[in-house]
Amino acid sequence: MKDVYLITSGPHVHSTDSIPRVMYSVVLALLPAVAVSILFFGAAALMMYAISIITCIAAEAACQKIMKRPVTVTDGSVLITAILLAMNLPPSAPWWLVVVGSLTAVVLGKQVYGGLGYNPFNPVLVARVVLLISFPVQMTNWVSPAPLFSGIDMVSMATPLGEIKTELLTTGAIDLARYNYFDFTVGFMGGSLGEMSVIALLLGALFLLYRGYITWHIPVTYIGTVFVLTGIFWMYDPTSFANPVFHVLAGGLVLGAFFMATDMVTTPVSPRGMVIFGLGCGILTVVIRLFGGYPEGVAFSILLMNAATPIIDRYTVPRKFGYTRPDEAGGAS
Amino acid sequence: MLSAILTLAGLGFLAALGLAVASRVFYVKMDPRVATIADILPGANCGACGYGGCGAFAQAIVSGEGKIEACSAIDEEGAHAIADIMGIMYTESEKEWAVVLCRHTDGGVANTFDYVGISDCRAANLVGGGPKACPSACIGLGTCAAVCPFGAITMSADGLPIIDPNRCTACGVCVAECPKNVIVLAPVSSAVSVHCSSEDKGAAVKKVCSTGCIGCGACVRVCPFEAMTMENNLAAVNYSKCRVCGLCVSVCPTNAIRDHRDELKVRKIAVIGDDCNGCTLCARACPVDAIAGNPKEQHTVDPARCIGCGICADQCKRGAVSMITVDNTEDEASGPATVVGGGGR
Amino acid sequence: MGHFVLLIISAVLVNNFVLARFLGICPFLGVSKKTETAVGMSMAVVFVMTIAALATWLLQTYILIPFGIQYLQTIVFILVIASLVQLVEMVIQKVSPVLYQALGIYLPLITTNCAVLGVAVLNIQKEHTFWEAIIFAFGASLGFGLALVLFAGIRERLDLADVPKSLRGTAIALITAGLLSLAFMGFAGLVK
Amino acid sequence: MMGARKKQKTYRFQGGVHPPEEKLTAALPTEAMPLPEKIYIPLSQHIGAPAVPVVKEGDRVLTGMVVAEAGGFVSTPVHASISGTVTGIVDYPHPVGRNMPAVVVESDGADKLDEKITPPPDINSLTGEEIREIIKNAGIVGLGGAAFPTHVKLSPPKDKPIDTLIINGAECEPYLTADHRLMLEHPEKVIGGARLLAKALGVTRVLTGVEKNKMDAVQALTGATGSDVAVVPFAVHYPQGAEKQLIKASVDRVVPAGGLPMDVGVVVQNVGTAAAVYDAVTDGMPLISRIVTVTGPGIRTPKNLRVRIGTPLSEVIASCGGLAPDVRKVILGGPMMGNAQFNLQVPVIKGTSGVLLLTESAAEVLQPGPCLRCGNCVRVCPMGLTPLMFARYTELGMFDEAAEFNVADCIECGCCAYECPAHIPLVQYAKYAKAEIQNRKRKAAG
Repeated sequence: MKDVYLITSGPHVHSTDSIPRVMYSVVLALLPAVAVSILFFGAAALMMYAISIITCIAAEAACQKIMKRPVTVTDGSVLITAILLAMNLPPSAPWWLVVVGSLTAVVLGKQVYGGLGYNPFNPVLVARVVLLISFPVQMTNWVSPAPLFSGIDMVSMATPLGEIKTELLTTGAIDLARYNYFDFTVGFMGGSLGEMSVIALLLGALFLLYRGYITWHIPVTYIGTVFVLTGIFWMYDPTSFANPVFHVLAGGLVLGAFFMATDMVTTPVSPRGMVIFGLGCGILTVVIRLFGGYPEGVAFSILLMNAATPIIDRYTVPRKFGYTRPDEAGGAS
Repeated sequence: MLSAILTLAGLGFLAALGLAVASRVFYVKMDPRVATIADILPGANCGACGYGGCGAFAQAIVSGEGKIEACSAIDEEGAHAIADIMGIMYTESEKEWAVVLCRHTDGGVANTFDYVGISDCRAANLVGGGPKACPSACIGLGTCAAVCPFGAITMSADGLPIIDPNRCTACGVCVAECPKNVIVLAPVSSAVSVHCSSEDKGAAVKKVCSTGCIGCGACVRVCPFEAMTMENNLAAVNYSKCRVCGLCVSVCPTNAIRDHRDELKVRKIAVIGDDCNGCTLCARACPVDAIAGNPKEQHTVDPARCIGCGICADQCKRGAVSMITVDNTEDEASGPATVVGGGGR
Repeated sequence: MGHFVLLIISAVLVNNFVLARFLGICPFLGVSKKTETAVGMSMAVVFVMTIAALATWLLQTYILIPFGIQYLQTIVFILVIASLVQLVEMVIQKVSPVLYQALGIYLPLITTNCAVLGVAVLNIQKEHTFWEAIIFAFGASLGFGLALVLFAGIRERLDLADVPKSLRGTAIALITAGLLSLAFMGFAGLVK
Repeated sequence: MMGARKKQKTYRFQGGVHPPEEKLTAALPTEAMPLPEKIYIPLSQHIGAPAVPVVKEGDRVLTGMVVAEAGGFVSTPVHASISGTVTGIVDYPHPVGRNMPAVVVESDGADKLDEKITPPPDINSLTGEEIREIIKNAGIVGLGGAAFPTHVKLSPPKDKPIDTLIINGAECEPYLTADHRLMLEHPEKVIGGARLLAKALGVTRVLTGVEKNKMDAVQALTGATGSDVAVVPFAVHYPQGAEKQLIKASVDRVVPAGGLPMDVGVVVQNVGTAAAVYDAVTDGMPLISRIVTVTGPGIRTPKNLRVRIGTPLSEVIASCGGLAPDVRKVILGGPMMGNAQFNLQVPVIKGTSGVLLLTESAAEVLQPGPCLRCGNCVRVCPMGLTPLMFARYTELGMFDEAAEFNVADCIECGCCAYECPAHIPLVQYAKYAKAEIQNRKRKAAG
């Protein structure tokens, strides 16, 4: 191609952003929480991550081969799905549960819609909900953290959210005194692999915020809404409703708010839409947690708001520069 | 039992009464023929008729404003069915197909730059008129194939649209969307086209393309029917005069004029019947000396030489020469052409 | 009052007619291609369902039961629903021909929409009072509308997606409807 | 007196990006380029009707002589930029990407100035009307790149009173330094031109906006101005120099969608235009040359050059030491909004602010991926649009839907495509959609 110049439409310079860069940044941001889970659950956790990563990548590559499309497993997006999926499973999950979840996430959640960018629902949450409904026993068999090299055996236990739900149903009141918020924050909270440590999650989230790959709108409104709403109920009746700090720290709220409710593909694009999305997630989570049958509502809430995203987007198209609504015309300087 | 009968009857009566009143109040005139006609129409919504889709066209036909002929995609059976519904006449229009008047792949048209961007001719045309060295050349990004509602266009590996005459309905969508205007509709029966759209001077064309029209005028001179015209250095076929003899094809020095008779299965040859009295008029008129025979004896046509121009048929005072359609596509090399159908001229 | 609120929540979210009871799937798939049409259809269904519930409840209570002819329930209900749908159809055709065109065959099909008959029958089965019946029907139709509009939004976005050829159209719509139904299962247990 | 002026407040406009500035040539004084042997003066160098030639083959022309008259009100004359012989009016490569008619003048090497070019007897007594006439006859157009005839901008309709003139010295495009050098080297011309423009418009409020990465230019201008022309430093934020954004940032007025600056009582002129106006009025000199930044990794010696209009790019490049071996992309203008060229024969025209040469590595070809809906394009769009939507609709050929997302309001600044992690050519989609929507309208109209 000597003497022939390249012609493209402008702009002729580009920021350093690219899809792999975005995706691997998210992977990087997940690593602290991954590390904590491996620390606490040892080889079992490591195994789960390995199975989900291998299955997800293989499933994505296979789908793309079948559809005769370019294989894009190296762009990092499937890696995020794999890691988040493992994080959404209980540490005691058998290998086949991980495999079924991975296949569901990649095939049903993503590839049937044409792959990255086109799926209406968060693939990880689709998988989590499918598993939760299909295999309720395996999906709610929680074990206590058993730190690596500590010699402690994993014993069966309930998640804090599950515990208070049962307690409320059986005794009509709840007692939060046994919970130590320090454990929640650092990583002794029972629950899914990724829910262990709020600090580790926040560390990653701060990195993403700093890099600009997520914005504050969804996580802040989401967690804020949960805090305020649970606060109102707690003030109304502290014996049957847990306090807002408990609700924010317990369960998958932090993981969901920063890493799944911020999934670009399945959430609104405009800041206004994001705020509505966060509000909706918050309200639904509180409703499900406090009044619903499931102790945890994060996954369902985000999925439901994913479904509402096209409608939100439709009504939150940014106002274009210089556009005045007919009823405002004349008022402008 | 009685109460049951009375209840149902009473209810039925009440509902009927309510609906009867409502149908008065909310009466809207609807012509059932619209739906029937819409069902018959091809449903491709190609817009060739000039209306916003088949439904709107059906409405237009019923209102008497739309003509069935405007639909290029409908088959004859459907057209007649609509004509019957409406009680009007349907006159079949000359069948047309879309022809790409560019062969940049054969002509070796180079790229003046590397284009990277939206893979659509209309978008590429906005960037310096597309990368092809010939400003009139097909850009080759396949916009026509993408917009064709009938899947009649495929792109060759090196970027030239190939039109399937069996699928093309001459709806004209590709013609309208091609930014270089290299696609035109041409009658299927006149299967000769000048495959070049450049109005540049011959030297300029030669520089960028080996199969472009250089405006030499050889075709104009050879045409026995004055069907070739030369305007702005570009030859064009006047389809109302063209008799599809293919002489222009043979004289064109750059092979810009091409013959699609076999592809379209419209190749004709002359056959001389028993009525021939050997007057020799045909033999003398034949531009390619394909007719032989002694005077006063029945003449014969050499099918290998006959170009199907039909001059002999015009000359014959006894109507002894008929033009028949032949199919050469099967096996061109061996044996005489198979006769697929008759038809005089 | 709180009772009615729970009834509505139950009908809209927990026992959503489309996504939890799987009633009214035909119009749910048929008219969810465009949001505007979905909104129009939802309004038509809200009207038909509520009025049908009202009429059928009255018929059941004051005619069928007193005369002991409950076995006529299905045919009587269908008669009422069919007449109502006819009426709505005429009104829409008069008021908004565009919507009429867009709804097409699905408008008369509300007649056979099992959701409408379902509401009427459920009202009797659950021994709802008059107001409960109306609130329940209203909630159920709102739930139908919510599911329809959400689904229409998603389908409009799917039009822009690069869905594999073999899955385009109804296939992907059904998969999506399934996933939406899964999401609605989160409301399980909300109302006992 | 200078200290008495209060600090001018600036405002923010929505969106925008901050690409690396790459002002390689900021410290290089402007050099006059040696005269080319032949110049090719396109008849269409401005928005509006092409000029109509008044010379023919064989005519002798002097520098500054009119070779083509304005072809209408929205049009300007073009002048010979060297003295010599007209060798023809031919179709010649043009920066728009196709051949356009151009007057070819072969230099006699003398560069003899037309003796009719003389300063007016008394500059101060000129009326606004007379200034406008001089500007019109001097062939002055917006030198920022859009090349809109300046006299047209100076003739607002009666019902649009103008109260503010903004002189645009933002030069927010990366790489370009032509305006920067002009403000440094000839602040008196910029300020003088601003005063003349203000007089032509009859306004008293005049602002000169400069991005803060050019504080030396701010100082130079401040030194040259009195109390009448305010010099305002702006944040370094692309596209600060776009008209509507500059107006928002400097006087906090919002030009209505689809409207013009005059709708809010403002006229914006580039600093180069102001200097050209100054030359035209004080010396009678028509627009025959301009400063062009020749820059980028693909040129051996980046320079700021004063180039005669009509000089082929190849000669401009030659006078900057020639091309680096692996040049891949040649861009007229800046990297954000400039147009890539494939033919080095194209001439420098009035709107050519720079020649940017990118090498193989700098002109990286980015393959587009699927849209992630990250919303970057929405956040950075200074016009408040939703590029991801109109791009996808355009890709699918759904132009009506693209129009609903206001693609027509796109100013093609390139912020969205700059930030898009999926490397989708959003600006090209916008241009394509606009052209197609226009086409369809035209066809529908018959």
